Amino acid sequence: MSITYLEAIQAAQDRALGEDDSVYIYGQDVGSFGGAFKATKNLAAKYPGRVIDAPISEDAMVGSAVGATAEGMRPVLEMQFADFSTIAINQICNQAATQFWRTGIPCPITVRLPSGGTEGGGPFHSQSMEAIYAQYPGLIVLTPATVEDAYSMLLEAIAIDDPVVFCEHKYLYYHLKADQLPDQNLPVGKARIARAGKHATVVTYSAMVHEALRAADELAEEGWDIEIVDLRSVKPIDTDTILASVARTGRLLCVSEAFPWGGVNAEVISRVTSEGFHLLDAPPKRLNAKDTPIPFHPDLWKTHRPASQSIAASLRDLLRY
Amino acid sequence: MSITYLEAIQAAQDRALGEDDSVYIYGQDVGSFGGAFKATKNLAAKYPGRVIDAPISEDAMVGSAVGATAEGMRPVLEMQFADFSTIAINQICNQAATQFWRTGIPCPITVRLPSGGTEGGGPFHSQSMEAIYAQYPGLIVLTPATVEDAYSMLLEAIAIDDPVVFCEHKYLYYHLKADQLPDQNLPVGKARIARAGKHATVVTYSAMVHEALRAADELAEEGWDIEIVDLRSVKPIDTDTILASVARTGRLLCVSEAFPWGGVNAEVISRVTSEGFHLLDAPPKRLNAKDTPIPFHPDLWKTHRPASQSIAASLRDLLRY
Amino acid sequence: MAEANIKEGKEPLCESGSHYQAAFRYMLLARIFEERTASLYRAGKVVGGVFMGKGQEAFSVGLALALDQSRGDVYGPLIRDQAGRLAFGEALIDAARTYLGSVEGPMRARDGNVHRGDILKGMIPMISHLGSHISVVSGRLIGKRFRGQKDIVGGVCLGDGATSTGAFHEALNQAAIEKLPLVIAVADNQFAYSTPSERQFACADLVDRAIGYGIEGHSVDGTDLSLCLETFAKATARARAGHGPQLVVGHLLRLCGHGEHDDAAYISEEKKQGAFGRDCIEVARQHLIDSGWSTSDEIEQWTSEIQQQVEEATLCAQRESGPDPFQETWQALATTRLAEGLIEGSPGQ
Amino acid sequence: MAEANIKEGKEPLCESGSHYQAAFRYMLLARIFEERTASLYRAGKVVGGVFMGKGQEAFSVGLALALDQSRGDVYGPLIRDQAGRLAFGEALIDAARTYLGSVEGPMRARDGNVHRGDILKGMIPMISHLGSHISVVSGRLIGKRFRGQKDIVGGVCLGDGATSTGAFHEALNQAAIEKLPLVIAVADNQFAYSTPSERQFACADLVDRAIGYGIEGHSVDGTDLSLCLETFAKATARARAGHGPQLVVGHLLRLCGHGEHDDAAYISEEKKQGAFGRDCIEVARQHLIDSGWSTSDEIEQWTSEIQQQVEEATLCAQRESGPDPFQETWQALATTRLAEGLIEGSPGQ
Ligand SMILES: Cc1ncc(C[n+]2csc(CCOP(=O)(O)OP(=O)(O)O)c2C)c(N)n1
Ligand SMILES: Cc1ncc(C[n+]2csc(CCOP(=O)(O)OP(=O)(O)O)c2C)c(N)n1
Ligand SMILES: [Mg+2]
Ligand SMILES: [Mg+2]
Repeated sequence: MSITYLEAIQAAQDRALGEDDSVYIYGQDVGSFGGAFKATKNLAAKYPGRVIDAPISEDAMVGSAVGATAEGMRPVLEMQFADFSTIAINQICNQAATQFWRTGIPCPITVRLPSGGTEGGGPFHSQSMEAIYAQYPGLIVLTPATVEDAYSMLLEAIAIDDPVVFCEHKYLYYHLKADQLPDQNLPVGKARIARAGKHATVVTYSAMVHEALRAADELAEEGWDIEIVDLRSVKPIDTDTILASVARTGRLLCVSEAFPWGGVNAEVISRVTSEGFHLLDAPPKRLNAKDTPIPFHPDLWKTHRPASQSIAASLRDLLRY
Repeated sequence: MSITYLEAIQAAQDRALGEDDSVYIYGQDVGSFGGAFKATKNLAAKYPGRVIDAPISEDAMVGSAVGATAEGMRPVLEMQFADFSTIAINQICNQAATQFWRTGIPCPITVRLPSGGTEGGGPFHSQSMEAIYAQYPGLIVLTPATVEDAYSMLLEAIAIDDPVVFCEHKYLYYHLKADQLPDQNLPVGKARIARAGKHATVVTYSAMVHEALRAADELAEEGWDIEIVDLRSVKPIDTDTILASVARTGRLLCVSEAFPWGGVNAEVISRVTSEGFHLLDAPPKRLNAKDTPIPFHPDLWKTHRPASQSIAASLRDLLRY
Repeated sequence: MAEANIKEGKEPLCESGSHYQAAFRYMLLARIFEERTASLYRAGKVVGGVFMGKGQEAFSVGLALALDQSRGDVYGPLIRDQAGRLAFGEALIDAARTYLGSVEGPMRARDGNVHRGDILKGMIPMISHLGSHISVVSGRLIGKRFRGQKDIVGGVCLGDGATSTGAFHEALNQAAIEKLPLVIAVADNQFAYSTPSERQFACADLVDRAIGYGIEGHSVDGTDLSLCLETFAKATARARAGHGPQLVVGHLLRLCGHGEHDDAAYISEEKKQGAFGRDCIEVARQHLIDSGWSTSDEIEQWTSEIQQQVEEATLCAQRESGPDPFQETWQALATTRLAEGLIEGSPGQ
Repeated sequence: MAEANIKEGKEPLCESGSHYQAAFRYMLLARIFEERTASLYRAGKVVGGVFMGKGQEAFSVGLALALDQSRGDVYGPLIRDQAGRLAFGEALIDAARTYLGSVEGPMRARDGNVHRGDILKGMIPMISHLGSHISVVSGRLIGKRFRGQKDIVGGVCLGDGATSTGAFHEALNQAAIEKLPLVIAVADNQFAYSTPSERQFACADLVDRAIGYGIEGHSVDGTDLSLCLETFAKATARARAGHGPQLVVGHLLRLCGHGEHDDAAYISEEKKQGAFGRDCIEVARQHLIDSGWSTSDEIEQWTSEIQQQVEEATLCAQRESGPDPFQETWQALATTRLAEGLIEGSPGQ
């Protein structure tokens, strides 16, 4: 058996619906159509009345989900693309995220954001919004990079009593395959050493983990041993695992597909330099997408986002220091 | 004559309306009422038809302003509170901010955000959203800390050919006074040394500049000379001025009223550690508001946000290193 | 408070004396409490702003009395619904505690005044962003439907200005598609802050929106308690019986400023003297007397009882302490193990 | 293309042969171009997705032909408005260039396919977020009003699904308050992607929304070119004459998948055979012949001319080069001095 990242997301939802009748799915075209990406394929038929087509009303989608949690439901929302979640951002960040703190009543919703760039996606079907959401108190923001994580973290997201923004990467949907779904996995909140190494640490997440792995392979041929930390969760961030890695390598490169101002890279660098300043043998570096909207044309897009080549180049710079 | 920060904002809009007939103002209650904070007081009468009450439709407010720029207009929008700009975030970040890059046609809108906390403001009338906007390519994000800057930077914002998010601090509206409005001032994009010093650098902006100044006074009595950099603009950030200051002091504390994950502090620390690593004699520090919604009760609110005491305490830590 | 047995039958007898009396007493309680709060505000004793429901009590109480908290009905009040909150079942002390910053209040001083609510008791704690609570009420109805709970109604309140929000539209359309038992009460008080209706919408009556959503609509003189009780009784009964969302638009005038900081100089004499400028409490008082359901003495008697009650609640709340920042958890997540140590305002410090 | 003098008078003679002919030829051009694009898509030669206007050409062209670019009218097309774009004045080569990734295209390969536009020529380059372009068109009308330009109309297109967005509501309400000369064309093609109308709205006809905004409404059989031309001529004339926004709802069926990746298996045979399932191009062709305005031979002749034209545009665009990342400015700001050196994806590196 071989299962894709996308199928893992479908399987996690299938299992959640099967195990807990308070779970329901709500999103545009998620019903009999199975969703724009087929992440809810077959689920409407298997769980009648619990996989529901929404109107093109992201604000009301999230608002109603917040209300349903007060009746003990655990809604899973699908945004058709992460980019469209701007329409729901008020309900996510001001309604859902503040509820527990304001009232003491938890708000267990999961908002799935098909995120990140693909060829020809263009400025409005390619965004990586994790750092927008991570800035708001009261949200958990997950960014799975593997089939196993897509599965186990989505299940955990649905079980968590807080609002979770689940950033699944569209580029990984079909590209990534695993032999089977995991029975057990690292819990949400723990980062994973995706590759052990000793000369430099790359801290990254989501699709960029795979670009970084390719860059590490390239550098391995040049004799460098690169450690790669897959954050898995960008809020919370597992600072301990990062610091331990930097303690081993003394060098840090952060890589993210998001826009360059602020975001996960800046947050990680701030933590490492505040808490592990003396661990660093070289200035920390970061690599992001460029500070323009995401280009439509593949040739521009490939240059706009970090990729194995630019990561390798940054690493060489870092190692040369 | 003595003029407040709020009056400076009114005066800048008055002057912009007077000098350029392509300027108009649009926002809830900005017309004959003069705005919730009176930032447009008297302007509707003085400039008939050009200071217009909007319905409670932030999305349409911004969308229509974008359209008007194509006819050569330079709209100035008032959000009643920064927090409500989440309703317009899609038009600001996806419509206005992408237009120049997509089409080559500039989009000169100014969106005024009455920002930041005041006593009893609570979770939805106190937010500091500069770092949310700064993450998006195509926007300029300004955060004036003085009466002079409120005036000159708003005038410049209106003149700039790009969409500007103008974060004016409500706490400064009445608290801050100047003798007169400036004829000349530093341009947008340049930071200002708000206080010269040699033992440590505080990089901050908006209302926190004044808290930092108070903390510096406190530390002066203990024999420490603190330099304070007022960013003025958080996108772009004047990295040169920051680095030059850190080169003088060797120590960096970043202070922001926004939530702690990411944001301006993380961005500044990332820049300084990447580009000026060797300048630092101690790990950089940062101080933000806490990672919860902004509390309603003044006693909680005062603890939630950084203030002169907590800044002074952080500085002592930093100097002790 | 007299808790008259007004919620027994499915269709309350609107024109019964006891029902009307109960409604009136909630209105009076709200009015007197808000006036007290306003004077405390002027004395600098209130945390945050004060937004009064003056002139809107009849409309507000009309919806709330048609709901039944004990059977699971849900209520989403907004800033001018002190009367409705009380009628739905809010304890006066909760209101007093919130305004006066007591940590014993339902929001524990973390959030304030009109934002209070009680999720477990079906009263939605509104956030400030107008219109965004409507879909939250809808979601509760969706949740109840999943849970197999029947004959439930959700009532939600808003002003004319809030109808201009995208959130209002998305929520109404969603409720219509889902045919939810939702009663949407729009208090058209002719102003949104300073903005008059003609700068807020262009239809003749906001009830004209109903047809565009395919839902039923009702328009009512919001200054007349009898009509309000009747209209909401009908609308709620229709919603309960499966006829889908009901849009109820009340015509009235805000008899105060937007908040207590606002003198509302922009409200013309003409509007004040206009059809909907009369005070619903005066109208109801007169009706009570004219119909022989009460005497002026009796009403005087209620008034002083209520004043007493308000005084006690206020004093009690004032005596309680405010929040202690050092006792705060400063934690926005329910899942403690995932809450980071961002307590010092900076990760890991 | 035959640029018939259809825009001379304020009220085009809808039932004149030349007007109808011109409209038909735009429809045909759009259809043939889109079919070519779809086949290039299947061959993997197109960048991004392909969304066709099949079945919607009559409605699309109806609005666009009622607008006059040269006098300053504004047009906000959406994803199924190839016909309207051409009729409004888009050069075919611009369309071809965008689909085929040529850097010579109006969006310089930075943005793609249906997002193209030309701000200076009054054609709005839509962003993907549905509904958000309506207020942009309104803003242009507001700008023109400030500039003293009179007798201008803005036309804006959307689908049934987009009416569920908050942006749609805010924009319509705003346009109504401002009494803007805006014609809102809603192509109700019975589906939003896979979602049927009954999951999208609950009113009988989306035109029922008009009254709630206080604007005029028109409902039309969108498969009948005559009716479309007539209705839009009327609506546009009313808008131009100062009667405020006009909501025009066209009833039709999407005769293709949502995009070319979608086989639309969810569209029932019943809908296809239903009242609005017929192909507007076939209907118009027949009308041309029946009314004696054209012969089948003539139409054949046009068809081959158009095929030729499409072939040329496609070939030309294919021969052009794509964008060169090293020639890109990678700068999102017009104000160069404020653009930071974030070019390497990292500040100052
Ligand atoms: C989305 C949003 N924009 C702006 C505001 C600021 N605001 C608070 S109350 C108000 C006026 C509300 O008017 P209306 O809905 O008619 O209610 P009323 O005050 O008349 O009861 C405004 C503009 C807000 N709360 N939410
Ligand atoms: C705000 C928003 N949410 C979701 C989408 C994804 N999306 C693109 S097209 C579409 C369906 C549109 O349906 P309709 O408006 O009826 O237009 P049609 O495709 O039928 O012409 C959806 C859901 C979007 N573009 N914008
Ligand atoms: Mg009102
Ligand atoms: Mg459609």
